[in-house]
Amino acid sequence: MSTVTEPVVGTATMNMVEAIRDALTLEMARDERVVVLGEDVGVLGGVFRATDGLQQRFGERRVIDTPLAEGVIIGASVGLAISGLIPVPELQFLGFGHQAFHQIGQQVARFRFRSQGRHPMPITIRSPFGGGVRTPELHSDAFEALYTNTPGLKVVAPADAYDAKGMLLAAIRDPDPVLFLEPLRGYRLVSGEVPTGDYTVALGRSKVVREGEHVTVIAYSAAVQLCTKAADVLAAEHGISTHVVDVRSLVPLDVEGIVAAVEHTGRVVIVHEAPLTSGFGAELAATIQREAFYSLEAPIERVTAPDTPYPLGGTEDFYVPQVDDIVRGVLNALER
Amino acid sequence: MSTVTEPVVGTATMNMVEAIRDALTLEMARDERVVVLGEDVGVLGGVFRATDGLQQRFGERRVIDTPLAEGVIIGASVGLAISGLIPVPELQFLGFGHQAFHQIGQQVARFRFRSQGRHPMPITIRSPFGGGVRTPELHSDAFEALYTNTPGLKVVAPADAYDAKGMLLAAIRDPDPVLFLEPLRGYRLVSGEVPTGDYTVALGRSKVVREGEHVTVIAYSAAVQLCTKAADVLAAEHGISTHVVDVRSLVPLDVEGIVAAVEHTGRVVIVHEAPLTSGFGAELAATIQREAFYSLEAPIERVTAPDTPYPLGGTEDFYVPQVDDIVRGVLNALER
Amino acid sequence: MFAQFIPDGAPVTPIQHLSPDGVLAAGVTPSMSDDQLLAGLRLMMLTRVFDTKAMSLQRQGRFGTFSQVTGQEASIVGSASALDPLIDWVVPQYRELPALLRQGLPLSRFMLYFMGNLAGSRIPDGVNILPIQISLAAQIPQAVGLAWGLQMQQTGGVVVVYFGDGASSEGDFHEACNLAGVVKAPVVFMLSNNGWAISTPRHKQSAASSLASRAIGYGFPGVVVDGNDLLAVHAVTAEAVARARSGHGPTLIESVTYRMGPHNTADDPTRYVDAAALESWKPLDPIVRVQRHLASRRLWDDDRRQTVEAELSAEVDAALVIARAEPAPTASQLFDHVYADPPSTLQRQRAARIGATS
Amino acid sequence: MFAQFIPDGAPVTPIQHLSPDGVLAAGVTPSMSDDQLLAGLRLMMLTRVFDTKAMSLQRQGRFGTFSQVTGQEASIVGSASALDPLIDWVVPQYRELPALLRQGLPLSRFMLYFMGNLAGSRIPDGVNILPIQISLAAQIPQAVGLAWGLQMQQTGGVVVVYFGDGASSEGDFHEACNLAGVVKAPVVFMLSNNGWAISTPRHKQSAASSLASRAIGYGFPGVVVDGNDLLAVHAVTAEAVARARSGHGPTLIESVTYRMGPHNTADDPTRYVDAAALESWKPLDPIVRVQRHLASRRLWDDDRRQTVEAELSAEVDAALVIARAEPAPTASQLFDHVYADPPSTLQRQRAARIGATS
Ligand SMILES: Cc1ncc(C[n+]2csc(CCOP(=O)(O)OP(=O)(O)O)c2C)c(N)n1
Ligand SMILES: Cc1ncc(C[n+]2csc(CCOP(=O)(O)OP(=O)(O)O)c2C)c(N)n1
Ligand SMILES: [Mg+2]
Ligand SMILES: [Mg+2]
Repeated sequence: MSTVTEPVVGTATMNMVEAIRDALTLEMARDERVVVLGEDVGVLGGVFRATDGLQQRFGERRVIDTPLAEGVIIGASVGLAISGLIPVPELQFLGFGHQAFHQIGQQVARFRFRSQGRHPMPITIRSPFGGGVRTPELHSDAFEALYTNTPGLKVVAPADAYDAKGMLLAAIRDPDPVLFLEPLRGYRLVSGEVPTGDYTVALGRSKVVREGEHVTVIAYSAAVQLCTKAADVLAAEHGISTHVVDVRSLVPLDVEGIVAAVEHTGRVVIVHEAPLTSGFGAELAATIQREAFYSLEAPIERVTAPDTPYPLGGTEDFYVPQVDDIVRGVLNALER
Repeated sequence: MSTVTEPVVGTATMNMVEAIRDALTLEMARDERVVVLGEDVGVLGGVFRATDGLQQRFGERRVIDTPLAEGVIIGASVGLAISGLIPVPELQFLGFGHQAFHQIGQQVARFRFRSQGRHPMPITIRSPFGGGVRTPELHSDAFEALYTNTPGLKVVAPADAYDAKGMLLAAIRDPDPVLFLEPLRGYRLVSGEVPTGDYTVALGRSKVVREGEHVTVIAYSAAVQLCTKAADVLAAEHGISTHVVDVRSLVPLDVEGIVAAVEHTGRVVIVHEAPLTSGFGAELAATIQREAFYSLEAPIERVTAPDTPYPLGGTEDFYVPQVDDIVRGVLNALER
Repeated sequence: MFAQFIPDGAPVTPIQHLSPDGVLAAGVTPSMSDDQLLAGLRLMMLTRVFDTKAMSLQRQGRFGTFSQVTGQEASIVGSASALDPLIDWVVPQYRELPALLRQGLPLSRFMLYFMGNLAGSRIPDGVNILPIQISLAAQIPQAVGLAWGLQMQQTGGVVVVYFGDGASSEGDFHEACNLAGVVKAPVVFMLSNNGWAISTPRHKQSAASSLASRAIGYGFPGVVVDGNDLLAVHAVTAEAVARARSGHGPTLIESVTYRMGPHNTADDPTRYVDAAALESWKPLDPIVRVQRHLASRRLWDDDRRQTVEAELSAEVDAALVIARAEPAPTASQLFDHVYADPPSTLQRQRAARIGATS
Repeated sequence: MFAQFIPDGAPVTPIQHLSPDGVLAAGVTPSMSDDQLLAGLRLMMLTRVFDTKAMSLQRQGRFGTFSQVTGQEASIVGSASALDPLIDWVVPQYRELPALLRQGLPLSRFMLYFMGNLAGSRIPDGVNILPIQISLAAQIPQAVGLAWGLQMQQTGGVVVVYFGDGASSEGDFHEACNLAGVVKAPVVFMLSNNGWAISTPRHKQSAASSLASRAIGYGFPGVVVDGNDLLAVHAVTAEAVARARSGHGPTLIESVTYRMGPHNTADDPTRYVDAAALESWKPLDPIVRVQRHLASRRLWDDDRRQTVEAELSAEVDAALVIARAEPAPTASQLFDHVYADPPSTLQRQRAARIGATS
C-alpha cells in the first residue's frame, strides 16, 4: 500500500500540518518543476502555516503569493502545467473553491480529455475543509462530494499525519489532477510517527484503522478519529466490536477494500461531515448495496450533518456529527 | 398533486418549450414583480425561444438582456429579490452554472438561513441540461447532482409538458429558490396536452408514469421518456412489466412515493444521464436501500453515463444512456 | 509605444479636506455640519472602544474571530454618514461595524453574531443592511441587483457596497461593476484600500497605479480619496450618492487607508507587516485628525474626550450585557430558516437532532 | 463632478493603416512585407472559402454547429501572423480558425473536431495552440498561466489569447488581466470586439466607451485597432508581442470589427441584427481592403484572385477528404484519456460499454 522510494531516514512525531509541510519541502527540493501558489502562502506561510518556510527556502519564484482570486489561481495553474511546471495551488478554504468551480470542474478535470491526452494536468489542489473549530461562515463546509461528480479529478482526504505526507507526495507525482483535502480540525490535533524521508501512499486504497466484528464504520478525514473514539465507547459501554475503515481516497474509490470490510460484519454505518443529501455517503451506500448486497444484514446507515447550511460556531456541535451521533448510528444499524 | 388555481380554459398541444413559455407569460401577467433576465432572453427570446415574445409583451424593464456573466446574473438576482422582485434568471446552459456556482451554492441557497429568515430568495433559475442533441462541449452535461448537495435550494426536473408548465408556475411562486432544469432534448421532442389556464404541480412529488409489476425504473427529465420506451421493449421482447417512476423533484425528494413504487416490485433500476459516481442516482439508491431494505430482492442497478467528461457529438451515443442500456440494466436487476 | 495607447493611469493624489493636523484645506467648505462631525467622531470612537474590548474578550475565548476597524474609522463613518438609513442600504464585507450601527443595527446584535449565535444573523426589520459577507466580493453583484431593484421600483434608494483591495481582485467585482454601468444602478462601490489582504500587500494585489481607475472600463467615474479624512470621504460619498440618486449611475470610490492592526484575531501581522510603513501611518490616525480639527475650533478638549470615552465604554458594556442575556443557541435554529416550509426529510432530521441533543 | 475624478474614457479612434479603399495612411511604413501580406491574404481567403463550404455542409448535416469568421479575418490573421509558431502560443476562443492554421494545425483536424470526432480534439504535438474553448473566458486565466510559465522557464515565448466582447464581461477576464499585470506575464490579450455576443449588442455588454481602457486598471497598456485592417492589426500585435517578449508584460488590444454572419449555424440573426448596421460594415470588408491595396500596387488582380480561390477551394476539399477518411468515433475514445491510469471502476465501465456497443 505504501512505497518507500528512498531510504527512510527515521521517524518523527508530526501533526498533520507538519507532515504536509514536510511533504511539500521534500518534493520541492526533489523536483524543480514544483511551484506552490495561492493566497498568503508565501511570506506568511499560509494561514495555517502549511507552507511556512517554503518561500525562504525556495524563493519567490516557486512559492507565490497571488492576488485574491481563486478562479485565476486555478486557471493559471492549468497554463503553468501546460508550460511544463507542476503547480500545487492552495485554496485557502474549500468553501472558496466555489469561486474556482468552473476552472476545476470544467478545465482542470477535463483537460487531458479535452486535448485527448496531449495536456495532462499534474496539478494538486490543496485545501483545508471541515468543521469543529468555530470558524467564520463558509470556512468549514465539507463540499467534497461536489468534486466527486467530476470525472477526471481525483479526490483524496487523509485522516492522519502518515497518510497526509505519503498521499501528498503521491498526489504531486500523480500525472492527473488531485484535490487534496486537509482536515482543518486535524491540522494540529492529529499527530503521529511519520518517516522523515521520502515515501508515498498510493491513492485509491482504503485502510482498516481498527479491526472489529459487529459493525463496519466507514469514514474519511477528520471523521475517522471520531469513529475510533465512538468505537471505544461502543466497546466499553455496549460491548460492541467496531471495524473502522478510512476511505482515504474518494476518487478513485477502493471498492474492493470497502466491500471486503463490509462483508466482514454485514452491517454498515457511513460517517461524514457534509449534509446527508448527495453527500459522498450516498455514493458509498449506493456502491456497497450493489456490490455487497447479499452480505448486508441491515440497511446502511448514514451519520452526517443535516441538510442545512453550516451554522455559526455556537450551533456547530448540533451540526457536525459527534461521537454520540456515531454511537447512536451504530446502535441503529445493529437493532435492525 | 396538482392544483388548478383558476378555471382552466381548455387544453392545447404544446411541446415543452411552449409549455415553459406559456408558464412564464401567465406568471408575468399575473405578478408584476416577476422579472426575467439572462443572456439573450430578450430580443432573441432565448437560444431555444423559451422566452420568445416576452420582451415585446412585458417590456425591456421586465425581460432583460444582461451582459455575458453568469455570476452577476445570479448575484444580481439575489439583490433584486431583496428589493422585493421575483427574479427568474436563465442560465443559457447548465454547464455555465459553474461560473455562478459561488452565487448559487453559497448565496442564493443560503440567504434565508444567513439572514435567519429576513431575506427569502424567491428565485427560479431556469436552465436547459442534458444531452442527445449533439451540442458543442459543455452544453449537454448533466450537472444536477452538484446542486442537490446544496441545502436551501430546491432542484426540479420535469419530463413532460404538463409538468413543465405546472411545476414552473409552482417554482416561481415558491418562496424558496428553485433550480428548474429543462431537458434540451425534450424541448421540442416531448409534447402533450396542456391546460391553457393557470395550474400548479406541487414540487416534491414523484409520479408513476407507467404501472408495472416486475421491476421499478426510476428516472427524471429526458431519461423518463427513454424509460417508457425501454418498458415497451421489455414488454414486447421479454414479457417484463415495468413500473416507471418520474422523480420530477430531486430536492425535496418524494421519499414516500418512491419507496412505495419500490416496494411494489422489489427490484430497482435508476437511470440518469450524469456520470455514475456521485450522480443523483447515488442518493436515490442510498435512500431506497435505507427505507425499503426489506423489500429489495436484488441490488439496485444504476444505468448512467460513465465516469468520463461529456464527449463530442460523434461519441455521444456511447455516453448518454440509450434505450438498450436501460433494457440491459433491467435484465441485470431481474437476473440477480 | 503606439501613438494611440490609452494613457497609463498615472498615480492620483487622494482628495484631502483635513490635513493630518486637522487643518481644513484652503477653499474647502466642510462637508459635514458641526453636529454631524461630532456624531461622526463619536461613532469612530465607539468603534475604537469596541475593537479594544472585543479583542480582549476574544483573547479570553468569549468572542469569536473578528476583524478590527482600527485605522479605517473615517473611511467607513464618512461614507456611511452620507446615506439616508430610511431608504438607502449598506452592503458590507465584514470590517464595517460603524456603517452597520449608523444604519440602525444595535451593537448587541453584531456582538451576538461574533459570539457564534445564529440569532445575531437576523438583522432587525427596517434596518437596511445585508448580512456580513465572508465570501469575498460575493456581496458586490448582490448590491448591484439590490440597487437596480430599488431603481426599478422607484424608491429613490441608493446602495453603498463595501469591499477591500483584496476583494477587488475577484471576478465578482468586475461582473458587478460592468452590469452596474450598463443599467446605471444607483450604487456606490466603496473600495477600502487598507494596504493589505491578510498578508498580501497592495502592490502584489494589482499593478494598477490606482484601483479607482478601473471605473473607466465600466463607463462611470472613479475617485481616490484620503480614507483617513472624515470630511473628504464624506464629501466624495455624498456626491456619489447624489449622482446615483438622480439617475446618473454608479461611482467607484477608492478610499486609501491603512489597516493598523492584525487582519483578524487569528492573524500575526509581525510576520509580514513592515514596521516602518506601520509607523508612518500612525500620525495619520483618522480619529485624532478630527479631534484636532474640532479642538482648533474649541469644540473639543481632553475633558470632553474622557467623558465621551467613558460613555462609549459604558455603551459597549451595556450591549455586551444584552448580547449575553440572549438565550444560548439551540439545535432548532439550525432548521428554522433553511426553507419556508421544511421538506419532510428535513423535518425528520430536525426531530432526530432535537430529540437527541436538546 | 469632483475636481479629481479620473478622466472618463473618451471614445478612441481605432488605429488604422489601410483605408477601406486600400490606401496606406500617410507616413505609415507597412508592418508586413509583400510576401507576408500575400500570405496573410491567402489565409484570410482560405478562411472565407472554408466558412462558405462548412456552412453548406452543416446545412446538409455533415458538419456540427460552428461559428464563421466572416468579416473578422484581418483581426485574426493580422494578430496571429505576428507570432513565431515555434515558441509562441495561441489560446483561442472558438472563432479563430486562421490563427490555428497559422500555428500549424492541419485544417482536417479542425474539421474533425466540428464533425464531432474526439480525434479532432487532439492537437498534434509541436503545434502550439490550446483546444478551442467553449466555456467563455475560461481560456484567459489559462493563457496567463501558460505565458507566466514560459517566462519562468525563460523560453522567450509569448502567448496571444483571443476572446470576444461578450467573454470580456466574465470574471475570468478580470482575474486573468489583473494577475498578468502583477507578474508581467508575456501575454497579449486580443479582444475581438465584433459588436455582438449572440444577440447582445456591444452597448448592452458594457457602458465603457472602449474595452481596451480596462487595461489602465491592471497597470498595462491598452490599444484600440481597426480590426478590419490587416496591417494595423499586425502592427499593434507585433509591438505588443515585442513588449511581452522583452519582459515588459501584457497588452490589451481591442480589435474593432463586425460579425458579418450569424453567431453560429444554429443562430438566426435576422431576429436582432440591425440591417443598416450590417450594410454599413459591408464596404469595410477586410479581404477586399487588402486586395485593393495590393491591386493598387499591381500585386493583385482578378485573374490572380480566381486562381487563388480555386486553389483554396481544392485545399478545403482535400482537407475534407482527409477528415472523412478518419475512422469513425469509437466508444473507447471516451475512456482513453480521462486519467493516465484508469481506476478499476472506470475500467469496468469501459469493458461494459465496449462489450455492449462495439
Ligand atoms: C472568496 C474568498 N477567498 C478567500 C477568503 C479568505 N480571506 C478572508 S479575508 C481575506 C483578505 C481580504 O482582504 P481585503 O478584501 O483587502 O479586505 P480587508 O481584510 O483588508 O478588509 C482573505 C483572503 C475569503 N473569505 N473569501
Ligand atoms: C461561460 C459561457 N456562458 C455562455 C455561453 C454561451 N455562449 C456561447 S457563444 C456566446 C456569445 C459569445 O460572444 P463573444 O464573446 O463576443 O464572442 P463571439 O461569438 O462574438 O465571437 C454565448 C453567450 C458559453 N459558451 N460560455
Ligand atoms: Mg484590504
Ligand atoms: Mg462578440
